[in-house]
Amino acid sequence: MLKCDSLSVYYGKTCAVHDVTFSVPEGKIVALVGANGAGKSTTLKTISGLLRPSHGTITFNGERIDGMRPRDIVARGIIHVPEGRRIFPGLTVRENLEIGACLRCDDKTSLEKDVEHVCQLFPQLAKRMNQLGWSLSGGEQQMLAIGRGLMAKPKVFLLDEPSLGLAPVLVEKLFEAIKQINAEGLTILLVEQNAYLALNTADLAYVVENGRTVLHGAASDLLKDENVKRAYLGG
Amino acid sequence: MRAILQAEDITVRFGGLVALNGINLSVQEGQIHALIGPNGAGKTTLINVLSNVTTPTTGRVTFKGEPITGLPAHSATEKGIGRTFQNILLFAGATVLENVMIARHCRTKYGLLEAIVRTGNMLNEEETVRQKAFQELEFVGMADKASTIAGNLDHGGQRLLEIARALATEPSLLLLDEPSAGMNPQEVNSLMDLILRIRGRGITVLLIEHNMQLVMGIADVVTVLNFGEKIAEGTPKEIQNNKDVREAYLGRGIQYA
Amino acid sequence: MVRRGMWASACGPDVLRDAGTCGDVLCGSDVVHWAKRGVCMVVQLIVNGLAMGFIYALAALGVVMLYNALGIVNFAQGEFATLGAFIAYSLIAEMGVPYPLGFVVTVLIVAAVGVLFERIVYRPLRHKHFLTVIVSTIGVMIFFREFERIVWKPIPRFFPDIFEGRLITIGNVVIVPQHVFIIGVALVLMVSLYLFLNKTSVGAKMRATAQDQETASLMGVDVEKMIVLTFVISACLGAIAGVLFAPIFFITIDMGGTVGLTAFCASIIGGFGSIPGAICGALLLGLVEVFAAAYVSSVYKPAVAFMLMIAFLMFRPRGIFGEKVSVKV
Amino acid sequence: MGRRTRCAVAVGVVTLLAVFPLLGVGPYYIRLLNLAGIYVILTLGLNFCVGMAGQISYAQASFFGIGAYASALLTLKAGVSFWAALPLSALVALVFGVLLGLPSLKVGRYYLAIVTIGFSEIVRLVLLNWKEVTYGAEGVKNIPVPTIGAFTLNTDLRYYYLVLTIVLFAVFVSIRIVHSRIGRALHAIRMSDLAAEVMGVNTRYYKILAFALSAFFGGLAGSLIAHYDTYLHANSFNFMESAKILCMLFIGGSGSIEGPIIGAVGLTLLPEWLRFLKDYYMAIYGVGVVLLMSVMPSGIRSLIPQLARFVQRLFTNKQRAVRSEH
Repeated sequence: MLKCDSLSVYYGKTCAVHDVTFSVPEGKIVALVGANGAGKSTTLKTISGLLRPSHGTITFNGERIDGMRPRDIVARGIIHVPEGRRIFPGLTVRENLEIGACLRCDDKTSLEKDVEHVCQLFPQLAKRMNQLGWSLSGGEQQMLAIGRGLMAKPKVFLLDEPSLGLAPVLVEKLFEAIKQINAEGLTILLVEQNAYLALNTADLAYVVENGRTVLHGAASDLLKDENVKRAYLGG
Repeated sequence: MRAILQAEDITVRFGGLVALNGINLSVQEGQIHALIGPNGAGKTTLINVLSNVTTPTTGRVTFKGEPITGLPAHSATEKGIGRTFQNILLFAGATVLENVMIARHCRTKYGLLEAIVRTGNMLNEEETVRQKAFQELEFVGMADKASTIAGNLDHGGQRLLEIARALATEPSLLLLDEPSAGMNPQEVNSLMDLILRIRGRGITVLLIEHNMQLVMGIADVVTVLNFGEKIAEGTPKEIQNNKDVREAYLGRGIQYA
Repeated sequence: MVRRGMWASACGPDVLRDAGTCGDVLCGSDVVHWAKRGVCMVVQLIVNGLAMGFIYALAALGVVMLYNALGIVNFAQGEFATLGAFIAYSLIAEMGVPYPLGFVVTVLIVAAVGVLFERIVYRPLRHKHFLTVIVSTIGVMIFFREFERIVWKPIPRFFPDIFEGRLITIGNVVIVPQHVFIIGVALVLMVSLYLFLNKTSVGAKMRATAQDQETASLMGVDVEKMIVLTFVISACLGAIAGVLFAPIFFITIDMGGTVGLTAFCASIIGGFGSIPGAICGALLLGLVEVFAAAYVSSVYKPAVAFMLMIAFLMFRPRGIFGEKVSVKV
Repeated sequence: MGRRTRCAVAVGVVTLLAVFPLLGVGPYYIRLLNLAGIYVILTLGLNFCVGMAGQISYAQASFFGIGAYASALLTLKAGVSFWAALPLSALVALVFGVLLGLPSLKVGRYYLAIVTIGFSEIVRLVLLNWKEVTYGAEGVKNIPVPTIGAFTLNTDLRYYYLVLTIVLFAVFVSIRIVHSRIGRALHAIRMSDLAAEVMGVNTRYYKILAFALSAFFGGLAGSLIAHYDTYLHANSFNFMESAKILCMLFIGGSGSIEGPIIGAVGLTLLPEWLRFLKDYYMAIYGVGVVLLMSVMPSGIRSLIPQLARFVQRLFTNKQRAVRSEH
């Protein structure tokens, strides 16, 4: 469904992503695993159009999308939930959700239905609809960020470090929700530093080192891989 | 062995957020001490407190038996605490050599008038600055890049330059904030070697790291932070087998059906 | 070459002060108790001060919106006010266009200038060092001033009073209708701006863009368009402030500079980046200026705003409403 | 360039500057050169604060004014000779520089810009209204012209050598400071305040020092203008004057030595060459500043390396040609 082919991205003169190739099949959760600074987030930013690749192609359902404006990529149903949540601190929870749906020209009732849906997924948010974004706790902010992404009715979800700075309990809840969203038919590309968590959630995984994909396979196989264990699982 | 740095009951609050909650930390002289924990656990905040970039809400830090809490950051550097930054903070527009020369500032003394008149003392000091700066560049293996503009170095090079720059301040304690971020496995290997050589010079090292291979490979003591609290401390072996640590950080505890 | 003080002409004919003390003439002929006269003067001064305050508030809103959205301070902001005043003068006083129409056309023209400003000045400087941005906006300021000097000549113009010199008398209190008009228009504008930003989807998108451009673009918001819109609103607010201000003082090339810088001071006093803060700061400054001019000395009036601002920066750097700024390493 | 060549170039330039006005240049142009020299001192001063330490200041014209008034009043009212008033007025300005430097520790960037604008406005108003001391709006008249024994510096040409001496002093001091630990510290603060502090630079001290140096140079320039024009008015030292000096600095190229000199000399002489533009000059100037900042943010100075390479190529080609002849 979504394919990256020998992608390279430069920040000024430094190369952040170097020949990354992977594909995300429909309906699956695919994880990109690797250390901090390995180029995972850069890859996501390139897919969502924030950065331009200097080499390589990105195709979505057979259409080349590299170099498009973020708007046009969002319009095609690829939604990036950025690292660090990045909710709008001065907007209320409801406004945050509505911004997520800003490219859909839907009427109020269908919007309202989607807000309901997000509330079902994350009941904590329902109570906080009229609070400002910054007043939420870290976990709630992450839920809001995901909910905001869902409002756009995405086909592919790019999740960047959803567990960042969250308590283990919350992380567990969050990943259950992610699995549920996936079960409802949403394709997910997950970037996660906690390799153990990522491999336990994903169907397929790619290991990224220094801006290259060095290893890939079924997540369950990688979990058993000795090299992966040593480098990323601290075992 | 004695503690070179002692932090007692450090609490840092930003508005309503508690970044650090009553942390006690003691760094022994001549050791490599690693600080690990998930992102957002407060590791960088702790480093900021130790280098006097952030003033803690409560608590005190003593360095070589002398209280340093509340001093400006430059006097911590003068007293011998050097550091690097997680989000590389080089003087990007200056050359590699100039970057290291700036760090010699607190080890030189001549004043404005001496600079204008160019006294012998000033010229001597300048000569030493240049020599020492070159020495540090050689130490980290970057002498050949002395005249490169720092901003044009690759990621690994910038990290090394930060270390060289910190070393040029002649620290007795070096704080490294994620030195291996963005390095490839080979670079990480030579970084490990470099850190060992730094300790060999008699400099105590406190480092934040995510790369477990590095931490488990060279650290003498590991402290684990989670949510602004210290959840474990011990040798790398002990830490690896600690159940809390696995749950909070290494991630074994979270199971899915 | 005669170098003129930037604010020299603005503090010269102190019409405001005359309006403030006109109570002496109007109430004085009656046998009014001294204290009563004092009260009536205070009321008049309050109205004057609020009128000035609301003009500063409009300009300050423009400053704050631009700062929130783009993190830049436009030192040429006040020039939108001067430009607005001059254009309105030409349209209304010289060409005889009816006041309401002239007002609207003026604002539209200045809005167009705002769009040009965004395209020509702001875009190329987007990621440059803040010092470069500051110097560039000085360039813009010089250009505007010289442009006005060429078109309108350096002669102070007196904008016709739309109320034809009538005064409102309530008991012993005499109020200049223009002041009431200013307060009314400013209030209506502020309320509509509030509603626009908080109750419409475009407003929400604008606020989202101001808070986080990158994420807004990830949500499919047309960030470029929102930035242009911010410039347009900011320019319009400046222009409106200028047109409202024009009948109180002479229109001069230096006029906008005063309004613009006072607006900056107001937003700092209010807490930089806070919209309610900017409004409160501006009203406070308007009142303090008028009272200081009446009771202390009018000579230092142009410095009152700065002195108050410096006092705030020293003793309460967060301003009235500002949040604590923390440095991230 | 080796030490020798540098010395040779310096001696050459100084000789050229000293001899140049004797080659039949009209007094009007010498007056322009004198003004250019005074602006070079002002711009080099501002360079410490803005160019090197990165602290924005709209107050250079105020220091200019403070120096001018101090010098004029010292000679007129206290009977001090010009030669003592010159350094004294620079010191008076320096004290005000330190005063203005203090808030720069608390606020940065745009806030600092506004604080400095406020400072300069307050200074202007005080100079304009403190009648007992400053003669108020009338301005200071009949400021004595400097004399050396019986020799009076009463012509543009004679004053030229005084200005030249102070300019050379300013350039010399600037160069020496740039190439020292002080210059490095200031530069580090501009690049990253925090990194500089952590590398052991006392950023508070150096920020104040930067303001003090700026003010000192401003004071020197002020003293020179006071005894040259022999008349002062507070309104000359206004916001637009500061803006003009700031533009000179950035158009030439801030942070270097050659940049401020190019900017100050260029922008003083340019209006003379562009006289045909008449009233449009300043408007075009404004547009020019905007364009230059977006096209060449590091100023005209950034053309020098290209120019140097070009000259070098010409030179080497010639040498080669000479060699091949042999």
